[in-house]
Amino acid sequence: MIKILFFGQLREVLQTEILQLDINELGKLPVNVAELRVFLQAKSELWQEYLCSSRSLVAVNQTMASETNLIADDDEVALFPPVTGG
Amino acid sequence: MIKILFFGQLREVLQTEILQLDINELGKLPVNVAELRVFLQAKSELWQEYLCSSRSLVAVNQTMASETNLIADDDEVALFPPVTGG
Amino acid sequence: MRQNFIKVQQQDFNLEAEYRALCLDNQQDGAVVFFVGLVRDFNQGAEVKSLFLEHYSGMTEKCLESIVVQARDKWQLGRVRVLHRVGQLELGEQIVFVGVSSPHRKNAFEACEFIMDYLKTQAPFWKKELSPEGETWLEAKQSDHNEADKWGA
Amino acid sequence: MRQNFIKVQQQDFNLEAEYRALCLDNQQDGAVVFFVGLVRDFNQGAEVKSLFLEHYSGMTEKCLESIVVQARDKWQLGRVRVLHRVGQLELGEQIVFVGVSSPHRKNAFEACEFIMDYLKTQAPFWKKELSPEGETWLEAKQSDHNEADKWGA
Repeated sequence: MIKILFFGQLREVLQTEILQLDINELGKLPVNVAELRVFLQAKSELWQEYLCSSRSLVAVNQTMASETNLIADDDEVALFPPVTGG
Repeated sequence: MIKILFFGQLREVLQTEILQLDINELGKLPVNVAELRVFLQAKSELWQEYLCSSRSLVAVNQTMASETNLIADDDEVALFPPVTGG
Repeated sequence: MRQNFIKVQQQDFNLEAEYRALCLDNQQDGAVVFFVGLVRDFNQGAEVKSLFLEHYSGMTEKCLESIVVQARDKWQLGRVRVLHRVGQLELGEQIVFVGVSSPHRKNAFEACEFIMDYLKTQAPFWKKELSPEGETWLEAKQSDHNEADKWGA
Repeated sequence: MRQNFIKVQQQDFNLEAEYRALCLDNQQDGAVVFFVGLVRDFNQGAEVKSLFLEHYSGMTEKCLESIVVQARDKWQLGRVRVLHRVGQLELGEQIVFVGVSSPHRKNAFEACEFIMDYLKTQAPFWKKELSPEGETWLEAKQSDHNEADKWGA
């Protein structure tokens, strides 16, 4: 299973805090960040809009990830808007 | 009269804290910072050494002055080593 | 005394205590630079009454730790303390503290600024402004990214 | 609350009080940067036990005032506080405080650094180190002048 966490506005708009996903549901393996985005974006127009790479960042196992980062089973993936701390 | 103040190592080495000088003693008028230096440097070898422009800065009326700054009667002149505050 | 202290917390912090922690039994560092960020009412329009700060617990601490490690690679630093608050914060409250001690003034200044620049663009915090008109998530500012980029990541 | 506060004094200063003076009833400035300089034992060799700080009373205050005016010309600043101690200071004691508040983080950082750079090279203070081997007047450092020059006087 992959654990997918949502933060900030993304969590609120998508009304999702956490999602458990069987990695085999993603079809082809290995799978990267860009492909996970496409899979999640298929859920609805809202997901389509908010999960595009210009509106959301991705961390894999609590480290910022790029679109080509591979995702393995048991990974913790997080999706969130550009950060605004400080 | 010109009031000439000495600070830091200059005050200690020259054993002079303050000097009152009749501006007419300086010979030609108007007189500038460089000419005042030369006048004071004539006092002794120690004054010669410590009052050269590489070892001492000059302020006129509490503002940093250059060598060509003119000095007028009643001015407050100060001679001191490069500053080391902070 | 630990050389790095990094903490994400709801409760307020005390500047004097942070300062003491940077200086106490520290004979080497003649320069201390701090930054404190406070809740102000001009962020992106509207009359801000308070902020809500959310973070990604676990990743935040890792990320701040990594920023401090990067700062230590670039500058000679003594102690580094980073505190960031989360939860609801009212107008005037303290949000973030970064304190750096160093034998060298420039190192302390640059490292403190670097840590703030990276924290702003990398650490997983999100701010929501609460005003009489409602709630608004803050948008990331391009200027913050420009500042972070200048350190040549 | 005065926007500029500049003081040369023998007695110690309290960081918490300075911080409060920068923040109290200040709704505009979300960023506060401080610098504190302390007596350390590595200045120019020898085992420094204490420092003696002399200054040119009258000119010092004028000079610091002028540095703060220059900083305000360059950056958008809220409050600026500069405190510098004189007389005999022991190892570990505070020497100088520069605190700057601003709506903008970068402005606060740059102004604080600028004020320190200029203070180091322009304000008429002189330090004598007192060590078991005797008294030594500190030499000005070229690096301090290089730092000050970078602001394009």
